[in-house]
Amino acid sequence: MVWLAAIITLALFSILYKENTAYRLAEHIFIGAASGYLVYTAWSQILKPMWWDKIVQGESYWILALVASSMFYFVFNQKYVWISRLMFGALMGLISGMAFKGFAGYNMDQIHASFKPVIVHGHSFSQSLGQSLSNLLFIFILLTVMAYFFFSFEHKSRVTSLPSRTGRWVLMFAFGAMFGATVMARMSLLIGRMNFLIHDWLPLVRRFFHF
Amino acid sequence: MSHATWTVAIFEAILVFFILSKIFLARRGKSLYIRKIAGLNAIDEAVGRATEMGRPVLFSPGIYPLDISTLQALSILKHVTNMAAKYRTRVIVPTLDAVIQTMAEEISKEAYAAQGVPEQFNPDDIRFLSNNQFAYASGVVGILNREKVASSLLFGYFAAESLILAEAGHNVGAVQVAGTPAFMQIPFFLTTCDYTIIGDEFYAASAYISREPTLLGSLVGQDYAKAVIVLVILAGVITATLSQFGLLPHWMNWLHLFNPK
Amino acid sequence: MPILRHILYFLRPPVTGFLLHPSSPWYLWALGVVADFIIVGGIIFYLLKLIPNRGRKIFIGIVTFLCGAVYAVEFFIPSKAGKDANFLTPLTQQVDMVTTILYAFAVGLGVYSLISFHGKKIAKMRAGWPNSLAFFIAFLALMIAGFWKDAAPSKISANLYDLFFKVGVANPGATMFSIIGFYIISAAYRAFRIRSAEATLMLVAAFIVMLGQVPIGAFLTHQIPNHGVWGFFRFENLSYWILRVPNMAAQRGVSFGVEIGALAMSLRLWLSLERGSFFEQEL
Amino acid sequence: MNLFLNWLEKLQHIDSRILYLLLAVVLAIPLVFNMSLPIPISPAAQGAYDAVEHIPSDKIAIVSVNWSSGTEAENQPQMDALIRHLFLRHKKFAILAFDPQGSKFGEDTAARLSKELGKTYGKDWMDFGFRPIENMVLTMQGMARDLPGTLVSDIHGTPLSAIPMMRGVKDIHDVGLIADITSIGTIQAWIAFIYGPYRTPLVYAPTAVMAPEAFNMLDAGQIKGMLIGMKGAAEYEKLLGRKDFATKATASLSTSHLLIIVMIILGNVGYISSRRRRRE
Repeated sequence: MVWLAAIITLALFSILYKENTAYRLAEHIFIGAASGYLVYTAWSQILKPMWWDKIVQGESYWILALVASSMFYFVFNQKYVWISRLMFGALMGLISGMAFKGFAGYNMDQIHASFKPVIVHGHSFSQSLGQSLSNLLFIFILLTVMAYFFFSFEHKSRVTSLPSRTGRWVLMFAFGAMFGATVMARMSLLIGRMNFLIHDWLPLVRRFFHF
Repeated sequence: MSHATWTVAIFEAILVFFILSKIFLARRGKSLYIRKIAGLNAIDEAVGRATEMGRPVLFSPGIYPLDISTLQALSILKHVTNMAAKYRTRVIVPTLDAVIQTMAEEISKEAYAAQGVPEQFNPDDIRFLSNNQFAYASGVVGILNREKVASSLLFGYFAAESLILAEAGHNVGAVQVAGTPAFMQIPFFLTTCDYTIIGDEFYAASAYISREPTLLGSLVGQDYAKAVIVLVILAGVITATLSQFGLLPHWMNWLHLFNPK
Repeated sequence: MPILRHILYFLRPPVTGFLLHPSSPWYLWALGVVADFIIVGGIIFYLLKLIPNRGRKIFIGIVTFLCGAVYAVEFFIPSKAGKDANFLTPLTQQVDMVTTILYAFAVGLGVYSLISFHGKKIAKMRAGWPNSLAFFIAFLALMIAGFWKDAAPSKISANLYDLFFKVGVANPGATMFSIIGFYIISAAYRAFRIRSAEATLMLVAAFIVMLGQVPIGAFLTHQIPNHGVWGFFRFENLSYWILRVPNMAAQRGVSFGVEIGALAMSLRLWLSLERGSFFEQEL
Repeated sequence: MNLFLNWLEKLQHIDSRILYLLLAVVLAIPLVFNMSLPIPISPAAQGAYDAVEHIPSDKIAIVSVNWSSGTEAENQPQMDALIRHLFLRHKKFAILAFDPQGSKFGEDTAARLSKELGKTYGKDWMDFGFRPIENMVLTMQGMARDLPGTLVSDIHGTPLSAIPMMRGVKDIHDVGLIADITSIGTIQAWIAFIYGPYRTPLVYAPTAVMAPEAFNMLDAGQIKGMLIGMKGAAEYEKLLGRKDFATKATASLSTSHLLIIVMIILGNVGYISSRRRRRE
């Protein structure tokens, strides 16, 4: 198993040098296995417990779900293709209906958390000052970034466009920070893989070739 | 929060009012101004380049199943395939979700038919790869290399695989334009792609490209909605600061209305 | 929604609803499901055909609106006292379940796409057909191992499934994920140049945060006392502050815009106002 | 001089394959040669260590394992270090997972270390196995009021009354510490439903990406300490006076970050020299 896993790992890593036969093979195995897994879990985790078992237990109106799903497959028929659009329409409706809840659930907290006092009454002078400056900066950045995303206000002079230009600069700074913060997590994963190759696989290789 | 409070209901009603009223105003023919979005002009450039080189365009609609960001990606796809069909250029769309794949197929088929070349549409170009994020990424990397893609357009919600797709695209020398609402992934697109559409610009894309009055109106309405949020936050900051020093009577402190707990 | 359930129970399909018993063998149930599918599907198909060409678009619009209304109305109606639910909540839960099932059935569309793509390649022996063969082998291996494990649970079948899953799915997944480690260095090397003010800002932020994350950065500034004003300038504190204040503020500013954009798009879809985005062809 | 400038200019177009190779080498060296670099102890890791030291002898600890193979590189060394510490200080603990894969990892790790340090199952440690995440909040609230009544049996199906170390354990007041080793947002639930009402000390071991937002909880005292990804595990190993995987891996982390920084600087040196040349 370690051998197989190591070979697939190395084959996938080989893309870093150049696209090649080994990579292609590993890629197709990966996609194949993932699709097989998809079919298996679609049945065993969703359709079996949520659909089949219910029909067998007497809620046979769940047949309707199968009928509805079959409507997707009308895409293959030019004459009745509109029946598949009916399904797409229904799904779009469901998704858009959730938007009100989704919007409130996410943004009310965010708005509430933005009500930061810009003059803070803290334990000590330096702490108050630090916190006040931090909050002031926070609000400043929040507003300039939002200014950058106003699309319909014409900026005629350099003065009126100043907030949105500042917003873009601040954004770039934030993106840089985001980039820097992600490096460690990604490197940790790579180290995990390297460790697998060095400590799990290499000893097997050594034993195999007797050195 | 499982149900709307009064604050939420009123707040959302105000936002919806602005968006809808601007849509209807625009439909009646009011002309509207939209600022330039550089990355979106680059889409045409990318398709043009692929045509010149006689190579295909790759369009990835992101890794989410059907949701608002993916639907927006599909509406950008519509524009891209329309253009590509005009120039008889192939658009390869690898997808992560079967429903998205089917919708993308329909959109492409229609675009080629609308340009009078239905026979140019090849169903094999709209591919379902896998619902596994990284199997999908490995497949896209394969396509980028094997099909000698000239331009790669990445629009939609992406997660960690964003950098795999964009670096692989860069390594094959494709012109890349990317746009995602996922804040975490924007830095990776910024560092690897030729043009990156940031945050909100992603949702402005279809209005900007199509110049459809409904969408332009909606975009202006969105600006008003954002202005409402700005005003609420400013008022909140002032209230919070004043009440910190007890300068406001208790009943005037309305901040808790926005606290859903 | 007990009323809905009663109506549905009353209208249950003929074969599975009346003829079969829970103790009937599974193949009879499978046949019954197929028979009922043909009967019920046929009726619904006939009814849909009755809709005139011009009415189709309107009909789709109505269905879209009603589907969206289930969630929207459920959200805005206050919940019953002492509970976290109103009279529509059970319905939304049912709808959630139906959507999950629809998606699971739609998997077939994707699998069809994959099989036809790779099947054609093998049949015509096109370039790269051995890869397509590998696809089929891996596909069948995992699928069969999975079903076998459920049908005949034993140590062998469980281990076989475990092996296929680890080698074919988990292991390459972890590998592709870790490839990002390599790509992150080439991306950083290329992009972080002091070409413009914007690029320089990105560079500076990335630099500080990267140093703040690893022990070596903390080691560089560990001479600075960790309290008072100066402590702020230790790499780990500075990097934490950058992530918490400027970065979070920018992120929030972006997210408000994105969320409003999504809300507006949802509105347009729900009310069928969206133009020029999806399907235009006459039905 | 010109030759030198030419050479400098080339620094801005280093082939990425060379970068990949350099990175692989730089990552591998500490792993192969057991190298370690200085690791300053952060207050967050020290807090976690102290919290374990101060578990009262009549109370048990709960190690909550909520991660899967995707974050093995970060969470496994954290769990190793924490469980080793518990064993070394003779603190009794139980493993509780809300992730089926995590349950397996937790069981394997504890069994391995228990064998290494000569501990006995049931007396020094035990394993509740896996509880579905959908019921996480109910499980937490239930075990706070009635632990044996909620968790009922261990991973092998043995009732808790038959496990010696669980005899005196009735509710959350017999739990002296909860360590959440996680790659998902489980800590919020622990804080809301356990720390909030009962003030049971919490130790948090998240992945590196999750750490920044947790500093607020640390400031507020909701968590006593935190191990930030692999780096946190390395600090803990140092506190335990050991040099295990995380110490080496953190050296790899440091070297790889240094490599990135050096490459960025070199790229800029090349860029500046070519720009200066063009100006001349």
